[in-house]
Amino acid sequence: MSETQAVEEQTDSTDQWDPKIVAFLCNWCSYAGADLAGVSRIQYPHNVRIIRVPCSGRVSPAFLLRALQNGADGVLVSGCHPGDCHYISGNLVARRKFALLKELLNYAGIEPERVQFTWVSASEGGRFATVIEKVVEDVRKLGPNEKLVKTL
Amino acid sequence: MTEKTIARTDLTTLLDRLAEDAAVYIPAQDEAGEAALAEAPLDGDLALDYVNFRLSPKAFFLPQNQTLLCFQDGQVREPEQPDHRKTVLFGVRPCDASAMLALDAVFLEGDKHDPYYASLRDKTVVIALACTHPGPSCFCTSVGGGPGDAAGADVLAVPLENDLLLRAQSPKGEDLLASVSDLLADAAPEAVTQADRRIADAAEQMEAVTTDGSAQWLRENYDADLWQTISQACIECGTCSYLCPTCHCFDITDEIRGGRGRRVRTWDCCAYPLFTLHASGHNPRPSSRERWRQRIMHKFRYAVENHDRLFCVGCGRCIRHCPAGMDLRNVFKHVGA
Amino acid sequence: MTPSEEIEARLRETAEQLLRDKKVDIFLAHGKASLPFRTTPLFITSPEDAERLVWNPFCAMNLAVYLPRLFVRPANAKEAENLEQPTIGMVVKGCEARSVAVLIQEHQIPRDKLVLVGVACGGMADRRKAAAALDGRDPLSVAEDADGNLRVTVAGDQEVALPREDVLAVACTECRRPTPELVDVLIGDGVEGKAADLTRSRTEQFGSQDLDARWAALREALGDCIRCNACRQACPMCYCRECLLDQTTPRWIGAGTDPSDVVIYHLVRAFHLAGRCTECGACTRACPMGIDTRLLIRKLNQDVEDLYGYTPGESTDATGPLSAFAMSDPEDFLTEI
Amino acid sequence: MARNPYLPYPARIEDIVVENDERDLKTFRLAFEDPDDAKAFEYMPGQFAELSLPGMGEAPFGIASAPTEGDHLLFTVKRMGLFTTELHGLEPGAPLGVRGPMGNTFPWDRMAGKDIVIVSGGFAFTTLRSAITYILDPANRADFGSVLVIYGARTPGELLYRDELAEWQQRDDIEVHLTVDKADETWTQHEGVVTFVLDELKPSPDNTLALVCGPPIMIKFTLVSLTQLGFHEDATILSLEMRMKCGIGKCGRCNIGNKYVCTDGPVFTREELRALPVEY
Repeated sequence: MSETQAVEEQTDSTDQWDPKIVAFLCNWCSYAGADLAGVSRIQYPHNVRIIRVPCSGRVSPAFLLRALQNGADGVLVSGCHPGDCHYISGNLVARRKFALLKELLNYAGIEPERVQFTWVSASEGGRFATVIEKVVEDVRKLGPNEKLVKTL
Repeated sequence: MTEKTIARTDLTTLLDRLAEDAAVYIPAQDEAGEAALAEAPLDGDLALDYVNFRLSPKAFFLPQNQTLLCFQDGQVREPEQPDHRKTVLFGVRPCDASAMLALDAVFLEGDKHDPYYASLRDKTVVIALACTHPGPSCFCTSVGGGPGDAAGADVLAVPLENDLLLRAQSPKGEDLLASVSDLLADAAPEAVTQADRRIADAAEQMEAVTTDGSAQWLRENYDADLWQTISQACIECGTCSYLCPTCHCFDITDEIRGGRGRRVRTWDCCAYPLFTLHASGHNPRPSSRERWRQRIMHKFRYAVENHDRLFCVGCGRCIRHCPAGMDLRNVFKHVGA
Repeated sequence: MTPSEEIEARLRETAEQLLRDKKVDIFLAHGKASLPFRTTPLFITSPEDAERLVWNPFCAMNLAVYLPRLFVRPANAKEAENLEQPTIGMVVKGCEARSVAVLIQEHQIPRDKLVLVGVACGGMADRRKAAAALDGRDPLSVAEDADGNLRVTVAGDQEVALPREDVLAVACTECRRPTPELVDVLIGDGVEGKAADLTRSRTEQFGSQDLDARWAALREALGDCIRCNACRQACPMCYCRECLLDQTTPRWIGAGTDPSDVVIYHLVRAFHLAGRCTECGACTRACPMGIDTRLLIRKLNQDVEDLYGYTPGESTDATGPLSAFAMSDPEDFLTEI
Repeated sequence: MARNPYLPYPARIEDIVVENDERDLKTFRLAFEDPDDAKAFEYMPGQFAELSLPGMGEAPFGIASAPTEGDHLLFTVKRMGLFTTELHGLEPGAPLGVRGPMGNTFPWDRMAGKDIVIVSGGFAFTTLRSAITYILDPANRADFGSVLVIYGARTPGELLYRDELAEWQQRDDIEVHLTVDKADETWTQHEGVVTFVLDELKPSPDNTLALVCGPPIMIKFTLVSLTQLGFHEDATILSLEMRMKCGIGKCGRCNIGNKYVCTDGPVFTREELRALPVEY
């Protein structure tokens, strides 16, 4: 089953809306952090769909917009903490991109809480769980993404 | 052929009457002061002195997004027609009305009749409005048309001093005039004379370039240097094609999410480098020169060879809106030169 | 002589000399178009043709858009070494010089093959604003007075005076640096730029609406978009061989005018111009639908300036703001827990 | 009411055969869901059809089966882009749409009573398999003279329809020459490009039509050889590949001069192509 199908399945049960979050996690830190949360049996909301990317610097704004257009209610990008990037500075270049994107979407009238960015290291399983809880809670407060989603 | 007149002051009554059982689109001004077809009713008097609408009316027959098929969990079905209600377009300029015949040639002729085009065309009645004040980029008289030559329209309206002359041009047009006959008077011979004179005056105002023999000239000059020099300014946007009333090239793409989706036909344009690009990377029309030539060849040669008509009606939108100030009439200055 | 006539004479002289001395192979400039409020690009290759060059308040097009395609793009480093590139002379306004600078900075064109003839620009007139100011009368010809204001002749030999400031293109009303900096020759005295306040006030005004009102305003602003790609194609910074928005494997956005696709088209286009847009307004001029195509880009460029202290087009060897970073870059946008 | 030309016939994949060692060429055998559709789908060798996958779009493929083989259709597809990758991922039993048949056919009227020379390379052999199968059908064989086939591929493992080729080589009513650019230790047949074989065999142009399908470079050199052998341009038959969308002569993509490859082609004589712009 493709990711979009997985996302869509939840859209269909609209009577009990549950936020769908797509998380782009860098391979070296945040994905490992998510893994650690798993092996440490730290509970976090099931709403998140993880897409592993080599580096937060790999994430193009088009990825996020496409996720939102395809029915995600929120998007999270997480990379290594500054200074820890496997590729030295991928996350720092990404930081500029995300700062601009976040403000651009806000300017365009998209709720800023729908698109979130953070750093989670490989050892921060607990932090990963807390971040997911926050993002899910923020998006739950906003309600379903109706602005950018494409009606098919 | 029925010829009637109606007082200009009664025009809104007529349109209101038509709106009882049809979606009626009438000339309106958008914020930028450009004319557009908008759904009636509008308040106040109808302005009839626009040069032409910013967009051609082709979108009424060839919508920019046309769902061809619907997908649902592996099932494929034809889309339901959203609205069977009759549509009346009032104020279409004669050039644009003629352009419909070009589209008819592509979408209705032959064995591959296009059902989507056909149903929209069928339910639409077009009332053309003759031009009395052509704009500086109008050149219908150069391509076999004229300010009162609205072949393709069901009714031709000609603005007179105080009235409009209404001339039925098709059975649909006859029916329409019959349905509002109580609002109309039989056209007096003077009205017809006045209408003809106004149309002739308008034709006089247009500077003509000759496109006679252009198909033959284009056959002989396929490899001329002219194409290189003339296409240099083209930035390969789709403005000319998208605004053109006869351009009809399209793309078909699928959109799907979770088993639900559609196959959509959208406008496309031969100026785009990707239009003909093969999956192998080979492009049969690799540069602006070939692509720009294709557009001219299609309109002025291939269309003549295949459909015995020019696929250019002289509306001038491509000239008026070209971001690079290009003018396709310049090609024809070379014909016979 | 009016200011423009003076500049025109000097431009012709310069172009002729450059071509005669074989200092350039092509001189890129503006030429006469078929409509009064338009010009069209000229690619002059012989000194005799320099007299076809014009300079007037409608030389608005950003000619830098043609540069990447006038140079051969080498397939690899080895090919680059032995490449015979043409030398290109070109008229540049302030905005064009900045566009050229970005193209050089991004390794799209070679500086040593360019001869840039700068013109201190008094701001270009917007053809649509000028047309709207004529109340439906067609312009027959246009001239300029000693103060740079327009004198338009309309039917009946009437003359209409249009103050330059009233018909300036939007981008020109915001232009902070009308005098080109990256030039080999500068014609005319420096012109003072507009204060940044106006652009700021435009973004602040839009940004001061509440969230849903901003979304509604954006949708409204883009509501007429027909996805013709004119904004992208007119932009000198959009030189990608295959735009992300055209890619089909995978296809990022739909090909039609679904509202979601339209908004995403403009968001992505804007984002790719963040810190690269030289604010020439080519996109807005090119748009056949009169959309404020810089609505989002204005904001992005301001943010780049505020956050990273970078203004596009000021240097040919700076690192672009989105290819660079500082450890101290603000990160207050991050989700904190 | 005419059938909506954009609506594909529902079909199902009956069987899939991997054709080559690289495993990027597969032959799909399709059966129509509705027998009436199979009847309606009347075709002749040389034509093509659009295969359709909901959500993935459509792509045109030459029909590799012959109408003499019954109601099923064969398509041999190379894995190239999104659509073909998706298609290659399907299993027998998977549903699929078929729209067509489209385009013209090989000139069967003109081919009757003539000797036939077929020159082909790579995976462009598909519609020629259709043509050969049609000619070899007992009901048709007598309508044609001799049949000479020269077919080449990069390696022995890249030849399509290897079982059938072997079978044809056993027959005495068709002469099949196979050649590969790079032989392996088991290969006992020709080595080198198809034009070498063609130049060696020197088929007579008298009362003969040549059918040529292959990659552009092969076509280029084959045409040189055919000209030297004395084949008239009108007796040289080619099939064009173009980017297509609608397949019904409207969308404009495959437009070359006043022709649309999808309806006026894909089969053209060399003489007909000469009259068209070289925009293919």
